Amino acid sequence: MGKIYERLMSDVRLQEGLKACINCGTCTAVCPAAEFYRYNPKNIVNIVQTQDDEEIIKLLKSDTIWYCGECMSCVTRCPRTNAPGQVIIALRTLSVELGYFVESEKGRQQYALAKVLCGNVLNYGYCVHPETFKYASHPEYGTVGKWIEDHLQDVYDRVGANYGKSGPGPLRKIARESLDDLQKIFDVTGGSARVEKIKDLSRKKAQEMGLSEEEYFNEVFNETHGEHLNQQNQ
Amino acid sequence: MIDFGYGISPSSAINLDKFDRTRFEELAREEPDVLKCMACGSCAASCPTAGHSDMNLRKVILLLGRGREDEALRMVSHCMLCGKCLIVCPRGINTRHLIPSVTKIYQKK
Amino acid sequence: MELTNQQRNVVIIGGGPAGIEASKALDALGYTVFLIERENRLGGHLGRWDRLFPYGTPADDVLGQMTASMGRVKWFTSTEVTQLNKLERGYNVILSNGLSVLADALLLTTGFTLFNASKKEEYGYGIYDKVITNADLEDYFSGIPVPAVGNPRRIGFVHCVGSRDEKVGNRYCSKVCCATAVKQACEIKQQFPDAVVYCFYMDLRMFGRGYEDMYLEAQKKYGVIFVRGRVSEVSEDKDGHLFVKAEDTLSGKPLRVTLDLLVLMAGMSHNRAVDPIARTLALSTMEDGFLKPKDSLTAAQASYCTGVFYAGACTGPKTLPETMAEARAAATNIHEYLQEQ
Amino acid sequence: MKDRFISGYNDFVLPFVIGMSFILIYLAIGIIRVIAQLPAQDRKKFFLSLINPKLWIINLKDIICDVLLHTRIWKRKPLLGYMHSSIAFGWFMLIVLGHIETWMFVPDRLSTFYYPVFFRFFVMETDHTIGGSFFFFLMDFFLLIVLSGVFLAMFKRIRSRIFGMRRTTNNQLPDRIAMYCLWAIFPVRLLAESFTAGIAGGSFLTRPMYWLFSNFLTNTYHILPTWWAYSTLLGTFFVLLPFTRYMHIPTEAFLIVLRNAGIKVSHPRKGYSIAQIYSCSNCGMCIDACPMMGQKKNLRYATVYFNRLLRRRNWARCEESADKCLMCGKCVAVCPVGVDSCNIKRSLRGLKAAPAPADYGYFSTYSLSESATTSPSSAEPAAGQEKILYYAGCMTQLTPVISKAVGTVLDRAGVNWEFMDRDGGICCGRPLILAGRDERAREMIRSNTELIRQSGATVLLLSCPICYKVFRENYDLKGIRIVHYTEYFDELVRLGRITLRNSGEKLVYHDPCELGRGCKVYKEPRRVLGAVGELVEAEKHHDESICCGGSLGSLTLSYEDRKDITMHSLDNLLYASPERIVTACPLCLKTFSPYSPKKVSDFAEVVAQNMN
Amino acid sequence: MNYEGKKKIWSEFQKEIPDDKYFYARSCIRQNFNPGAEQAFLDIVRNRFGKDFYEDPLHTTCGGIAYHSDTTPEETSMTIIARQFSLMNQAGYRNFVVSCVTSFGLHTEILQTWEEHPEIEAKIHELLWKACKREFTKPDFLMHSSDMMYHYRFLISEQARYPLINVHTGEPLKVVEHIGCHYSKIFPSKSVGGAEYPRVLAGLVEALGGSVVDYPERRHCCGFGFRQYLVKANRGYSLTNTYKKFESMEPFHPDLIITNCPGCNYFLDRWQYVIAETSGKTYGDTPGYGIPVLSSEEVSALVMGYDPWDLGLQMHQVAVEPLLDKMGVQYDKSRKYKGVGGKDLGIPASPANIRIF
Repeated sequence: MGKIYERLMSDVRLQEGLKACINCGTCTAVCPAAEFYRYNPKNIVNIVQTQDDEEIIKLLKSDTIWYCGECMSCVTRCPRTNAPGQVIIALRTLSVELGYFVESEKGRQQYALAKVLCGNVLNYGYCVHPETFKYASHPEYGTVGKWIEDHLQDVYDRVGANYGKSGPGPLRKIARESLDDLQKIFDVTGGSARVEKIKDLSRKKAQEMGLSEEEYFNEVFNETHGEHLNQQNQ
Repeated sequence: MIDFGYGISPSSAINLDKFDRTRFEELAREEPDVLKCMACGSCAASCPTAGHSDMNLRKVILLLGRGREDEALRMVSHCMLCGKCLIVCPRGINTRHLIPSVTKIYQKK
Repeated sequence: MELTNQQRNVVIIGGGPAGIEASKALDALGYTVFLIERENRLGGHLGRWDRLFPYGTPADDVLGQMTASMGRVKWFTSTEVTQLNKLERGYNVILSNGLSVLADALLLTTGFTLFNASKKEEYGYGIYDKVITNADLEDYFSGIPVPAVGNPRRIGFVHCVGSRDEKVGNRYCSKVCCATAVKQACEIKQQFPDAVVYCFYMDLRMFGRGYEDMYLEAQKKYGVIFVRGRVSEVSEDKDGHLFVKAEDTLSGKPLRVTLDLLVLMAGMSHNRAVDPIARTLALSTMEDGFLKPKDSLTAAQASYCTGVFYAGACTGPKTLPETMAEARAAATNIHEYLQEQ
Repeated sequence: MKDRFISGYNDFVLPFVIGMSFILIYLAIGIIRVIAQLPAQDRKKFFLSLINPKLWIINLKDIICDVLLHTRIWKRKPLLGYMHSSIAFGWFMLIVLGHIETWMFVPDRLSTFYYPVFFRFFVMETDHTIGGSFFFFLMDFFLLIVLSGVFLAMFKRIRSRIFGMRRTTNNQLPDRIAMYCLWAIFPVRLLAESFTAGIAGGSFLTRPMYWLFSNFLTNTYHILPTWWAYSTLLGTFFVLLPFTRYMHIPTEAFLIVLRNAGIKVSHPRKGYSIAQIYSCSNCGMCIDACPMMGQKKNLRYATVYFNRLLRRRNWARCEESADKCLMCGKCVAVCPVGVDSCNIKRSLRGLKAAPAPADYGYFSTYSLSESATTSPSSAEPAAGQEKILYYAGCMTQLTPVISKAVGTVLDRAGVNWEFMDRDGGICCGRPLILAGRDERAREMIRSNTELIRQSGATVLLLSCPICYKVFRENYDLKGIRIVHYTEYFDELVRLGRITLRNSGEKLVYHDPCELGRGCKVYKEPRRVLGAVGELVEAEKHHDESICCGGSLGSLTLSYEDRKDITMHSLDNLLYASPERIVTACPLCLKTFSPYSPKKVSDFAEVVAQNMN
Repeated sequence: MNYEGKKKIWSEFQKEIPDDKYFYARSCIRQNFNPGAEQAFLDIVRNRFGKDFYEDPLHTTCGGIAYHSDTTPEETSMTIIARQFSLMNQAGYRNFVVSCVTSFGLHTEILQTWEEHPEIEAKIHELLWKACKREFTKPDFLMHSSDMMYHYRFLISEQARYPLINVHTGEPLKVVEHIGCHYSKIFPSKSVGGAEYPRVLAGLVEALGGSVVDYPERRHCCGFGFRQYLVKANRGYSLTNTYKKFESMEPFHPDLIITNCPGCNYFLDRWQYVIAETSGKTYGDTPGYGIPVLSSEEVSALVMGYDPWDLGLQMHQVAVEPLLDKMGVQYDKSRKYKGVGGKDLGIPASPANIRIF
């Protein structure tokens, strides 16, 4: 048993999520990612199960672990009460902690995600917020979405949202007191450190790739280079 | 049509409903042994191309039986016909002759 | 005071193959044997099966042979144990037919119950019309109408339903389902030669003499297609066909197939009817509910309770020959026990 | 002795003349076609051979030995040999003597080629001379020889076992007609000559016959019809010839010339192969020789029938037959004509194989094993010292006992060696060649050659005869000695680099097909094994040894059929009750081991066990 | 399809749902895209049924999306949720109801983890104290808003003005239910009806007069996949999975899709637009329109006679008008895209292949 494996096993999600896999494939059978990406949750569980550090590190540095959509459909079906989805979360956590995420194209996307999502949480108290959710980067928001964006306050007012105002209600402005609480929670629980780590390592990677921070953001957010899809060549 | 910058991808799943078994059945007529495979993997394990190419006879048989013919033929093109698989097959399948039969049946379109 | 064998009573609970075989053996040794069966006929699950693997022997023939001569065995069908008291020596067994027997030894041959396949909700047994169980298919083979069968072109067999499954509390392998599935796959191919038959398995446990040949025949003669992957989900399409999702684990790819009939190989669960007896006599059970023998290797027929013995599937999944052998072993054990008394 | 007729002609010669003309034209066209179909290179070889006096001598010798005297059959089955040579040589002598008589007594008739054949009809005996009587004696003598042969041939049809043949070819209709013609020709000739013996004279055979017949045949009306019959039989035989097995009579000589010119099979039904298949006498020697014939159902795959199918261009069945063949080479070894059927089958496989795209790009990922650093005796070789590269091959990978034993022996001998494919390697290419895919094998040959050159080795040591054959025949490794371990170990023993002790164990040596018949290595392994134990021979050995059944030569032989061959081969090996079977091929070892009642060992293993 | 079989399964997945007194936590996605649904929910439970549902303006996101995008440690979400519980305690409530399915799943998972690993809960007490000087006790009951709609389904049907019945044919509307994955797939026992045949929406639909359509890919994820949608480079994943569902439900011609998850609601709606605009294909009964996708709150409110534009159904890309017409809902077409007091806000651009009104 390797050190990396031991470290993984200290994660409660892995303890709960990985008993002993019997390779029955019920997880892969229903996995939305397995039909789309070159991905097979059963294989991942199997690699972790080998307890082979070398293989696990390869996994942590690969695109593979970033293909999962965390829908947890696999959890329902496993006859051994494993939770491949939870195993993935633990692997991703470790990949970030060990700084391996910048080694893979999909892992590097953590930069965009951390920046936007943690920014939203800490700045607005929401995971998603109209100030950062823009039609430009979300064209599927549709013509209606564009219309909403163009008449933000009016539309929200019309449907009874409390956009940007104090007091209760949808999209109310979260009080400073609450935002401070969130910041402190991030600080004491390692959330801030995690975000900083992602940003630091990403900046280094950006430099290495010869990109500015903004270019790096656009790169990881928009671009696909490697072969990720699992289409059959027929 | 709008270009959203992403699109729908076809599923990678094996869809047996869409698998026309005619050619596989032709193969099974020519090489009835192909039905005897129990996927033990002895052939793939002993194959001299193992570790050097993606040739895997167990998978070739499987993929042909699932309608993934292109993939199987790609693997088959790496075969050196050395016959090691023939020696190790516990089910006595004439694995070596399977290769030319596969190419013969699947080459003609 | 020395008692003759005939003056000693042995009560056997469960009139399946184990009970029948043990009762005959004990009868031959001269004991007075009472065989109690809850159903209205002897034979247990064997009575519901059409033909037996691996050679396709008709179950009726086997059962007929077994019950042809029951000797002096006093057997009661449609009878249950209503009360059971431990005495200083032996047990007082009161039956639903009013009979009260002072038993010097008790043999439990209570067998198993077939896993309730509707518990595997994702397979839709009891919901989707075209999903049936191995037992239903045996009914069909025996000539009992099973409308779900119809005239199928695509048939699937799902192994390990209710076995090797912690979610339903059965971690064990039911042992007989693989062979049964392969047997049934061949039989259904005989009935519908043009049908495509798939077996979805995790491991094919063809451990017995002749089983591997049966597997080979299924592949070569009948062209049964074996897919290594547990069915994950079954749903019904607009026309009532079954849409099955599994992984073809040998190629590592998700697999989809539409079927006209899906047969669930329901495994063996412990027989809940034995629970009250186990409680009364404080018999040990295992976490999955099966009775726990004193020692699975050296005292497989003995319980922790003096004078109580086990044979057959009450201690875990068994094949028919194993059950019969255990029954004969239990008879010998009981004989030894009674001679020492 | 002088002409009986001024014209020197009678109508009855017409059938003969027509038949003879037909066959001569047919042969001429056939020969031209064969030569035209030869690849340019081979054609050149052929013409060069015609101006080479040395080859002329060889050709002559071969033709006399093989075509007339059938020495090869003599060696194997004397009675059968006598049967063949009596007819062939006897007939040949009758023709020669007929010409000599004509030349001596009526030299001006030599220009009509029927005259010497019907000599006795056209001449009358004018006076008794010693010379004349001598020729009469010779003619009767050779006629008797031919007749004895014909009698044996008739008898063989009924009782082939007496000739040492368990099975004989089943004949087709033209064959049968031609055969009856052949059987009839000489008795009729005897009759015809006997009837004219009163006029033309005769010797110990014809003259008494004449007296016998003249007792009840008072007139001479029967003379002409008999000669008519004789001529007609000859004519019929010649016309039928191209469509029968007897075509081998004229073709074989041509085949010998082509073979001695160094021509090889390149197409299953063009050029050289035509000469080969028409040279097949359908004698059926190959039927008993074939290891597949243990099962009745395989009879149809016998080489003789393959040749016949090939003549008829029945491609589908030819292909089936070719794919089934083990390529053990035994039918070639026993063939009195030396038809190279294995190579014809190989070329047919190549011709009929589906064109399959091969992708061998991955060959570049193979490298030499790092054994240079792991082998204890792999220090830099001193100048002039040989450096051995051991190539185990695919099959030896499945029998590590061999490569281990080879290593032990080499280390003991203090040889500087390297293991080329310890971690696996590229196939030698022989299996592909056996499958008729020479062009695909070339890629393997190229890649392996590169690796071998890279190693700087001076000797390439092989433990697998399959590899050995291809390395010897198809690789261009100038400057590198290619040697099989049986030969090499024999050399080590003789040089005293290893010494052996004799355990007294009773050993039988199995000649692997590719090593024995394939590469003619017979004596080296026996010499070594003779030194470590008591060597006994199998019932059939050397070039008659029986294939183990595992051969890669067969493409379609089923597992069950192979097993039958293995059992048969084992029976043969256990003939002299040996304690152990020794083979020198990993495939034989792997094939025998599961079924042999006696221990089966590899040659290297036995050597390693018995080194001092 | 055997309904009795389903009923048997439902009987095994019963969930105890307290009738009243809840602390309400909002959903980030719903507030952004369908805020009207939350307002309708509160209005229905408070004003129509007279129940006590409290919303504290100080509550925040649970951080679930950030957590499932693997940007924050589990402790962070645990502590944020602990803070929400603390707010609940402060307000004197013991029952917690969340509007978001991701939240519901995360809350359930965290409560389960604390149950099995008390040391982790202890650590969170510590962390929350350190960060906010707060204490908390866990709620007695955790509900998702769709659980509440299910629980009140008969109250809703009592007040139904426009049941889920096609007014033209008198037939029940064919309704496809889509359950957010995190509602029951992780902990089937914490849901109404389990993971395979969830009862929560089916029960509501049946109570409101509709008939539930079961199609092969019913259980398949909508394809959100967190990072698979949020990062544009991955978005094909999301689209492809929704596409698969629509292809599978197509032969059933559903009139309406009902969801309990704010995210699914948004994706099933917007991806129909993308599929139409990239391939020209639309689904559903009415050519050129899509299948309206509404949340359980929106459906309930609509049935109870709420004005569709007050509800904010104009914020859906797929037009709801064909559905409203089938239900016989009275509505003012012209007011659809108007602001407060009829303020003219223009109208959204009309897509090429799918109609928006």
